[in-house]
Amino acid sequence: MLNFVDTVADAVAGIRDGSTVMIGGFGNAGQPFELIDALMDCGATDLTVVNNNAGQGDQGLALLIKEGRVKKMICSFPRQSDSWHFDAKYKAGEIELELVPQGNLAERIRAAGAGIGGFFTPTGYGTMLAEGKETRIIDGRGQVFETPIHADVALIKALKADGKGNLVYRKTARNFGPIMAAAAKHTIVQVSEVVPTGGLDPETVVTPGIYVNKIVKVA
Amino acid sequence: MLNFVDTVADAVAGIRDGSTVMIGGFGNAGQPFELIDALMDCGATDLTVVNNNAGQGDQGLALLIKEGRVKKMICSFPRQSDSWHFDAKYKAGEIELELVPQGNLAERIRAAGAGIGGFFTPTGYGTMLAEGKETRIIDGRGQVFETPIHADVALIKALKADGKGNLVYRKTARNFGPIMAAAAKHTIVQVSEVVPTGGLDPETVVTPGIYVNKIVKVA
Amino acid sequence: MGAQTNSQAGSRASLQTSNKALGRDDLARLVARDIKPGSFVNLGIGQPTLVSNYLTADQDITLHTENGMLGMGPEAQGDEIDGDLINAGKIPVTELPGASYFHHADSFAIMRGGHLDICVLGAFQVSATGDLANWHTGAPGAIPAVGGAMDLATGAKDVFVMMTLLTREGASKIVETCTYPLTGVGCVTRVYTDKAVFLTGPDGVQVRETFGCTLEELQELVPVPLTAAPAVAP
Amino acid sequence: MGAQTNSQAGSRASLQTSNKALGRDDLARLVARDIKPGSFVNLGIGQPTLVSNYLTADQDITLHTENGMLGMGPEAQGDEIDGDLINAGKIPVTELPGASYFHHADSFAIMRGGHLDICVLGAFQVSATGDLANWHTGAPGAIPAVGGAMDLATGAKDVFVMMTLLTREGASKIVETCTYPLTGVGCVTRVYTDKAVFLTGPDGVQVRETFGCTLEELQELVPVPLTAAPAVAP
Repeated sequence: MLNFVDTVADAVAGIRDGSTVMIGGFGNAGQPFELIDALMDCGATDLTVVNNNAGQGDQGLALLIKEGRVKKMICSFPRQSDSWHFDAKYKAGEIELELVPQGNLAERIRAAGAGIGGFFTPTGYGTMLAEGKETRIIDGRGQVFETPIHADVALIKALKADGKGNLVYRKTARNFGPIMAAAAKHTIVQVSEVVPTGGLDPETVVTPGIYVNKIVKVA
Repeated sequence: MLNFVDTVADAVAGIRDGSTVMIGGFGNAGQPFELIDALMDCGATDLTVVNNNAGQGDQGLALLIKEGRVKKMICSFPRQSDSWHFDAKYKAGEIELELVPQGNLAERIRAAGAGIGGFFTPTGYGTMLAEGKETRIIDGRGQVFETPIHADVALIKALKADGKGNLVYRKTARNFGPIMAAAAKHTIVQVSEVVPTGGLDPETVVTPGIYVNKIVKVA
Repeated sequence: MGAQTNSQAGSRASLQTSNKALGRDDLARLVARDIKPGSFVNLGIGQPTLVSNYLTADQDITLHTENGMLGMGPEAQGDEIDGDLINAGKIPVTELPGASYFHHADSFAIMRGGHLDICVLGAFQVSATGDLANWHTGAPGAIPAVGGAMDLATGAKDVFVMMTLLTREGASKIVETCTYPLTGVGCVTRVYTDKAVFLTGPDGVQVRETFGCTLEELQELVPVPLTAAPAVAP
Repeated sequence: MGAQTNSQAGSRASLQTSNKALGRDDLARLVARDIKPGSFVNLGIGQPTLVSNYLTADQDITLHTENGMLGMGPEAQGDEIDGDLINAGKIPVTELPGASYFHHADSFAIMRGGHLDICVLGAFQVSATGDLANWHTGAPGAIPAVGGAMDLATGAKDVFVMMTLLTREGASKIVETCTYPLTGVGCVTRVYTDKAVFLTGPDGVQVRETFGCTLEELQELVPVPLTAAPAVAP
């Protein structure tokens, strides 16, 4: 069921301790900052977070990590010049890290949404990120078996939604939004604008409303 | 390299005997009839054809089959009220059939374009279409291992192309075009209109030009 | 025609909600009323398509067609007919406000990823444990064609079957074990027939309501043990 | 600065195409000239990004950025800066006519499906058989971060590496076997360094041209057997 809610607090209400939460965005583009802040405020803890990175500076995901609310990160690029909160937790052994090549991260999220039980990919074959994983040679190429990444909740940012929950994005802010929306049981979206049903060209919808559960407009 | 050609004959020139040819379309929507006619005229034979169906009536793919140019069909729904040419060849043992559930057909084509070596899916598990295939239980569900379907050539129909080969489609005629364009080594597209580069909104491009090799405008 | 569609009245005490077997349209109306508001639904080719005639605007049901669309409207008439806008049965249809188009892999991802609330399919046979056979007679020389049946059967959250209970020869299509080639294993959750509505699954076959027969009379027709379903909202 | 970029002159008889080692910009210019017209290219973060400064309009190169765009233009300046339009290094960039946007799985499908003609990457080490190490020092306590490096290394048709030939300590980065953790196995086809251009692959390491040194002098620096590449267009 699709619901339009008035506040980001309403949007994240119901996220439970121990949830796996996907958070969209690559760098600042597509990061649902307001929803992340609301997740911070709502108190849910013991979270597994799926994001490309592991927080930057003193905002958003970095603060969730600083406050000890994240038990595990699944990401491709945790280490950045300003990822000090993750770095500190990691070095202290207080956060678990599943490091995933970025394309495997995207494809595993896509697989979850598409009902795929797992897939073989050449990415990572022969590297330490394939250690312990099933491998096989397919058409002469070494390949690694990768499994879907499902989530309880996705927090994403889009440009516009219509009354049916159809979404369009803006430029490279699209990134993880469409695949995370499909991979999570419950998808929460912050948008800049809500347009009437019929206000989006059906040819240009990127995320169909079937993947969306809650929408909140953020100024 | 992208080439704009003037005739459908130029577009299909170079398709060799023994090729695997993907043909877009579902029913008549998105069927590249003019390209199929040109394939008929160019004489290439011993073809493996990937299409959702196996030809209808006395046109297009049905004629290719009638003339004995197709040695194998990979499709999900060959039998229709007017699939008499396929039916006759099949009953005479003169054409090979690989019957694939429609979603596996789409996902296997998508896998080829995306560099996936194979994947597990619940579709078909426990049925005769999974006989002889590798299976495993994943998260309590029986799943079947399916492999990518690659092609030498794809023949597809789009609405518009720009100078970079970016494509947009029209309504349900989109169907197999985008995934076949990515899965084939060489993608040939018939369009109704060619617009200048910059004439398509980058947010609405469905098939990026990287997947397109030849474009012909069909009146 | 009012009583039999008041399906919420289907209690253990009053399983029989119609004094005669249902016709195809009555059955379609019944299925339509059982679909929860806001659902995303795929209606299979043939008899299930009739269900769309009885969905109300209040229900706000979004129809999916596997060739690549959500928000499918009624069959196109006259000037509305557009060869680029067809359903899975290749019939020209219309587009409702809020529709969206996508390619075939994305469309089947919707089905296979478990995002559809309900699909409604026809069937040759349904087993006591919800196995479905609806794509192939298995007859020697028959040309097989499967389309999206297996994806729908394994992908949707709920798989509803619509069929006559008996074949023309009088055999039950609800069976202990399917003799026709399977479409999917243990996937059917509910079977709508002219004589009764059945709930199928790991607990065996329960009867929610009967049409023109008693549970006892129904049991004589069906070769698997039937029990009355607890009275619950559909 | 003309001679060393006339790379087509790199014959067995005249491997040395510059009388001094190349700077980073010279190397970027050389890579840019070696990219065939009409190619689709991904330039890795860091030194490879410099290549874009030397691509000409005539070449009609389309740049891919893995966060979801084809047709990426130069770095954004002043009013062009838009937080929603960034490259894989999170630097604001611009959009060229004919650009397109797509989500992350579609973007990596372009890389992983073998659709990019060339990617240009930095490296810690490249082995004689084209193994690449460029993502992790393996140092104890170092926090690993891989991003899209492994996808680019295994997916692109050609993987070009740009790096200095020697570490600060004077060790060759072209090695018999990588000691750093691998990014990909047997994936590198060409290595552009300040002292030479190497072709790597199953046949071992060939030298296409040298800068400021002879093949013999180069061999003294590199611990794997070097041969002169046959004279061919790049």
